[in-house]
Amino acid sequence: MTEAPLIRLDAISKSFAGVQALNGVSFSIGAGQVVCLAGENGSGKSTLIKILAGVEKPDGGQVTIEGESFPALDPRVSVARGIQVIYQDFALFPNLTVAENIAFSAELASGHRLVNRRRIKTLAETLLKRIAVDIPLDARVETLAVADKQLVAIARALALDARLVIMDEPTTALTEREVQSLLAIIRRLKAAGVAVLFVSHKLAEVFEVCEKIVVIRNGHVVSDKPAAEFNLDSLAFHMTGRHFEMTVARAFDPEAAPILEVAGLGRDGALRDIDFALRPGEVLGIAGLLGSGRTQLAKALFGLLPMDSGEIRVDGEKVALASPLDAIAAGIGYVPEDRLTEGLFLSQSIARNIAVGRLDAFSGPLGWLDRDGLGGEARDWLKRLNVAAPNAEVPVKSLSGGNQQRVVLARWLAGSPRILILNGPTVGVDIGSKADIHGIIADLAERRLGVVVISDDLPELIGCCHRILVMKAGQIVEEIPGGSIDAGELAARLAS
Amino acid sequence: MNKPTAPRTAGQSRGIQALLSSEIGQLSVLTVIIFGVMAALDPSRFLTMGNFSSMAFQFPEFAILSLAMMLSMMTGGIDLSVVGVSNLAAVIAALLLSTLAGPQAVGLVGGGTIALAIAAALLVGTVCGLLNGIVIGIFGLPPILATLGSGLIFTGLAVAITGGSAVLGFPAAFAFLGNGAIVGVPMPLIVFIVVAVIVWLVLERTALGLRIQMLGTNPLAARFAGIDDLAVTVRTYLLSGIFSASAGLVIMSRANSAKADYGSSYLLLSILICVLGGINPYGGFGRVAGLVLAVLSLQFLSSGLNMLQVSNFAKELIWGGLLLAVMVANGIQFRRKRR
Amino acid sequence: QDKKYNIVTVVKISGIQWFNRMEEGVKKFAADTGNNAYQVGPAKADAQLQVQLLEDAIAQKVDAITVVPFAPEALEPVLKKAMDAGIKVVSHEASTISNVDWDIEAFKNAAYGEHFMKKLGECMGGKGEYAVFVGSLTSKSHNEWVDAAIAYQKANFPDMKMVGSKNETNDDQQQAYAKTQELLRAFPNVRGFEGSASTDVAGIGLALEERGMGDDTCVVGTSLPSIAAQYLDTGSVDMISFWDPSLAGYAMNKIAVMLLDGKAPTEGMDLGIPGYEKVSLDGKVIYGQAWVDVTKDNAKDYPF
Amino acid sequence: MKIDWTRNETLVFLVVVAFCVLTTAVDPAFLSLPTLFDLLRNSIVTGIFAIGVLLVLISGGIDVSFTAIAAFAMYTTTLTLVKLGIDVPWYGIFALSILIGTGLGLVNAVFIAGFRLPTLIVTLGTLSAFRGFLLTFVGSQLISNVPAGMRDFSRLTMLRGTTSEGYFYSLPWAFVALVLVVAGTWFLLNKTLLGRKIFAIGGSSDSARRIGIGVRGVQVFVYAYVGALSGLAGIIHASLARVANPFDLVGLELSVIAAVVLGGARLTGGYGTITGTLLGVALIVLVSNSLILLGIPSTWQSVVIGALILLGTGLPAYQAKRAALRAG
Ligand SMILES: Nc1ncnc2c1ncn2[C@@H]1O[C@H](COP(=O)(O)OP(=O)(O)OP(=O)(O)O)[C@@H](O)[C@H]1O
Ligand SMILES: Nc1ncnc2c1ncn2[C@@H]1O[C@H](COP(=O)(O)OP(=O)(O)OP(=O)(O)O)[C@@H](O)[C@H]1O
Ligand SMILES: [Mg+2]
Ligand SMILES: [Mg+2]
Repeated sequence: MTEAPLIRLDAISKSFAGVQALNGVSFSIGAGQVVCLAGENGSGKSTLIKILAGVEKPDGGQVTIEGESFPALDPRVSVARGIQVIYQDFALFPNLTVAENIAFSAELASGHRLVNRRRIKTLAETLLKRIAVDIPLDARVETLAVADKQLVAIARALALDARLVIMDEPTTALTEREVQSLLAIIRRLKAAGVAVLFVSHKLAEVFEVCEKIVVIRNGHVVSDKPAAEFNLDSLAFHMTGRHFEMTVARAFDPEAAPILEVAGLGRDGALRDIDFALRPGEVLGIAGLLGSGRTQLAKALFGLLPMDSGEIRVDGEKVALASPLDAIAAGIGYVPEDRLTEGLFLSQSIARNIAVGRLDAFSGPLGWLDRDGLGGEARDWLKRLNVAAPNAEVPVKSLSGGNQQRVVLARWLAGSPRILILNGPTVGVDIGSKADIHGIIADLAERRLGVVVISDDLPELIGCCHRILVMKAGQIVEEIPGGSIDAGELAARLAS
Repeated sequence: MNKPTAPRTAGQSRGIQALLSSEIGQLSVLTVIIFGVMAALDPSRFLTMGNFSSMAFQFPEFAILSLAMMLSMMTGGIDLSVVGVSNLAAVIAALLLSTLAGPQAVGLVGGGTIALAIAAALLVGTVCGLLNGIVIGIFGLPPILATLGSGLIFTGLAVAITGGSAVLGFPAAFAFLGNGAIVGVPMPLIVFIVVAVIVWLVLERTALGLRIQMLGTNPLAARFAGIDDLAVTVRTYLLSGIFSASAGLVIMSRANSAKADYGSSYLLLSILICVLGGINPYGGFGRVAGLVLAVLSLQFLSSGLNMLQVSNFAKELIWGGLLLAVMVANGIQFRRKRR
Repeated sequence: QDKKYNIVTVVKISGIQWFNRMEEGVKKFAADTGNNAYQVGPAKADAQLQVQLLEDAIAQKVDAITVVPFAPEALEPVLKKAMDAGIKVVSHEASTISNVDWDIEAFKNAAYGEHFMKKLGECMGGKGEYAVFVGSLTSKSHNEWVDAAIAYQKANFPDMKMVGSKNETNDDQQQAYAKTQELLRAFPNVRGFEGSASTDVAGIGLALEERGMGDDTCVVGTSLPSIAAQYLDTGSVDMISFWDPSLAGYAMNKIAVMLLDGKAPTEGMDLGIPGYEKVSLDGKVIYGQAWVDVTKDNAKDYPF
Repeated sequence: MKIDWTRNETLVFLVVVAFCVLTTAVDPAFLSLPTLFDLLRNSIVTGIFAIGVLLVLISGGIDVSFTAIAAFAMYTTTLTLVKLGIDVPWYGIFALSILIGTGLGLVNAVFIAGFRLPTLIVTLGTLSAFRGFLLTFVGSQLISNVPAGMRDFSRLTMLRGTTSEGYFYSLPWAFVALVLVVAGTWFLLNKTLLGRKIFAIGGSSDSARRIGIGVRGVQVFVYAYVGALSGLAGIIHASLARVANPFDLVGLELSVIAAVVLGGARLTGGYGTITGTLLGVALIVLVSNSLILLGIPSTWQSVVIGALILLGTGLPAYQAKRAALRAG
């Protein structure tokens, strides 16, 4: 490597309201090189990406693109220099169609003053075909599931002939098949001389495509070496300074009376004849491809979707779940999949985000709040779940993804439900936190809660669930005992 | 998704620096400056008991309406019906007072009727607020449309009931509410303080208040968190209705009459006060203290300019300019902090 | 006797033609007598804003207040406060108000309203349909004029018929215009119109003129020549009446100074102001005979 | 074409039709050319305002200052020409008013795009500041001898006819201004990249910034455009009324916004259509110009208008809410 790198970062620093997110970060990316940026939640990866994209201005340091130095970039400069970013939060336009979202950057760059629907559609079609997915082009993005949004964001980044494509956790919401096609795209980009900066918590993927891995911890670069010099364990250790094992829940009593029984549940075509039972202390996994009805089932159990048929029993008592209030009253909790819009009150404090589920417990007969109690409990949970935050009063939006997820978990754990449904509990969560969350799940089971885990992370399902239900087209098609199967085989059964 | 008026971090403020960087701190400084300038321009007239008492009689009516407006704004809504509710409530109370008691009534008849009329006005406020809450919460109308429509209905009912003319002839004792004073503290001011304390308690000390703020921040997440948005919405507009009715009673007593079009200029004014007071019009954030400071700075400015015989149009200009200047100062502060 | 008084005139709303003309009278009075007489008014027509101006005036300890109330009832308590503070209070356009020393009226409202109907009836030949407009249903004087006019029609022009109810225009010419259009559609035979707010006849006149009905219809109402002159010229408005606000402003201030000097008005006295040469008293109300009729022939004599 | 019953436009359209049917049942005279022309003429100014408001709402902002801008531009233009005493043809007068409106729109833009202040706060401030400045420093006297150019314009009629009694009814050329504004804005919003950028920043200004849209530039355009439309609406209002009254127009802002929201635009930004907006305006104008025909006494008119707003909005809102619930 004698030629000048495509992009060089020199001593980049950035702090937010007292948090030093980046501290003298330097590394470089060569043309056509696939570099992985690894690090725990909150280590500063997304911040670094935003600086490269020109969305945030660094406090110090400079970025050099093909020999030209910038103390700070601007989105338009970055785009003009061939940098395309797939953001962790997608940065899509919910009110525009899929086609428009995909083609927007290209339209901006083309200099056309008028828009041409046909041109836009053709471009979007081509790009979606390139990543081998099929999403209705005229659908509004707000109506899409998270994974589809992710795919739209990926397609958009490919619309321009970029020199560097930055991907901030592009695979978190994707199923195995889609991940594979994305990895194939990365290889193709590389072959075409396009560099890729790739961020992912799924370390296996990292090894599949990356040539170089840059590990950052607490805003510092702690290692910057060819991928070949790492293995799974050493990478995890570099990132966190710890070693991990998967925590598996202890066996439960299969004879115990079920805590939750679902019989004949159906909803106009989307769900059909759902039957299952959940026993205290059991961790039940639900696996399925995108659109298989997992989230619909979860929402139905939480009173968010009306059902057409069937019944739900909690502790043998039939319950009518017309709203989340009913579900909560029946002891059911739900950690939603999209924590940014469904889970969190981003601009409110951590304490309030945790307390909001349980205000009644802290209010007196006149509705008086026990504020000390609330604050105390929030601090307690921050400690128990290891949330990295200066205090419980900062807004949740200042936390990194993994820590935000812990706040949502804390809210539901604080409410001590009997049944907890977790939809993608470790989406976008680093391996350290992931292990912690698995520990929490095992601990819940220990305390005889019924836990339902919906996840695309197959090893996770296999590792921490007693049983896995496989859903297809709104039906449960198979029941697999946990641990009896490996991830490859499970993936094959999902796809078959 | 998040609107540009994101709040500052609610970090504990320490020292003058922190005070100045908080919205409340800036508003306090502004209020003190306005007070200082007005006092300096004409101390002999501004710094008198008479002037203070006069101001204390003036602002409570629109300040109470602003509190009612504030509650709805905290949920991300708006209540354009506050003035309509206040007049309808006042008209009903006035009809009771004038038909059941009349100007000569004293003692038990007078007192009883006054109590009845006050109760009736508050009941009208409750019903109007309930209606707003239901229309917004159950039928899902955007608050701006729902309350614009209901405001027209309330005003229209007041016109229809009275034929447009004023209702007169209350027992003398009723005038105390708007014009009397207890140990020198004007009654309207006392009513305002009571309402302000209630709103403050509700927002800062009760579960309902916290729910209002959370609902205003992110309605979808509120649903997932098990907040009963219907119950919160209905209660918010209900409280707003009751406070509007209280403002109506104060206006009615101060005018010793009730009429369908009293206080019509207070609607935009109360929105302006909320916004100057730092209440986020998109919901979620706002402090009663900010609103009180905004009301005070407005009143100092208004009375001071009247004293200087500044035209009332120039007052509008100054008021609009002030709002912009404060926000620009805020914004510059904001950006400096981001760096 | 040589003491210079502070006298504030509080009007319904500042800036509009009517009260600017009144301010001329107030200023003239100040210039003529050397008193510190000045006029203030709120930026929006709202009784509560007037109350606030009055509160401030009391706090500033003026010697006398003259006031044109937007809603007389609403001002009673604050005017009582003024009187209790020893301030002399004179009002205008508020014959029923009680907490004032004197109220001065340019005329009796009923007589003014009857006068309009007399003219309208004559113009329409005593028969046909007519409609009436008020600036606002909550405006007392407008309603009194119109009610008196309707009563006069019933007594004297049995062949005339009012259509619709009182039309409210919110003192907005555009609304008067739209209401007229709608009336013409709902009642194609309507031939007479009486306006109350100063912009009413202009809106009516415009709608009639656009339909080419100016010559076939009769329009009368309160307005100012500056507002209605172009429609008087084309004949789409037939007659307007008004009383000169500058004279009323002058008269109020004159009474105020009389009171401050310890004098009281008497029956038949001459205020030395046109239309108020021989006033009549009724309780606390002083009546003049100060209305002026304007047609296209004499519009030029009133340049305001 | 399949009819989408959950669309706001469809439902508002139904409410409009239902109202027309009701009015015709009460008074068959409703169905006539004079009625149509009266309604069209009375919707010109509101319609132009509404199109401006639509643009702002789509861009994720809100503007309550447009009425003050209109009054300012209209009055200042008229006063200037009267003072100068020169004869300017109507299009010159219009150009001046539009120019002044654009300038005031740019003042809004300075605060919104330049200082990044929330739009509601800025425009509340400028509403009061523009009006205060106009009435304090420019003038507060109504001008009834408007320049000849304006009077000429008001007499330009596009279509005219005669009733059975021999009276005229006509549609002024000013209506074409509304048509042009509608067509132009439709083209802008749907066919130009700038228009799509307006939708984009309304959908998510953060996302827009990140993909390299000059958010500030778009905002400057939006507020200048609304200013220009307001200047146009103001001068049309004054020309048609043949009087420049500086107190006119201010106070309409909330009902115009209501009409636009009624037509399906969202206060949170990113959504709204021209068709919906026009239907919203149609409903408001129709209702407020048919109460005499329906025989509703004046004292009950605001109750009826209020109830119709609730009804007209309630139906689409309830539909939308149920659809959202069903979709989860
Ligand atoms: N706008 C902001 N305001 C305040 N603090 C912030 C802001 N954005 C990021 N931070 C803080 O900066 C640090 C780095 O955050 P960043 O989002 O870069 O982490 P990350 O490595 O991307 O984490 P994850 O893997 O969870 O996405 C965190 O401590 C976070 O709380
Ligand atoms: N919410 C915010 N508050 C303060 N500053 C911000 C905010 N968002 C972005 N900025 C900064 O403001 C600057 C300009 O941002 P933006 O992309 O909106 O401007 P622009 O539209 O490109 O400018 P122009 O059109 O004037 O050239 C950037 O430096 C950006 O980082
Ligand atoms: Mg990140
Ligand atoms: Mg005639």
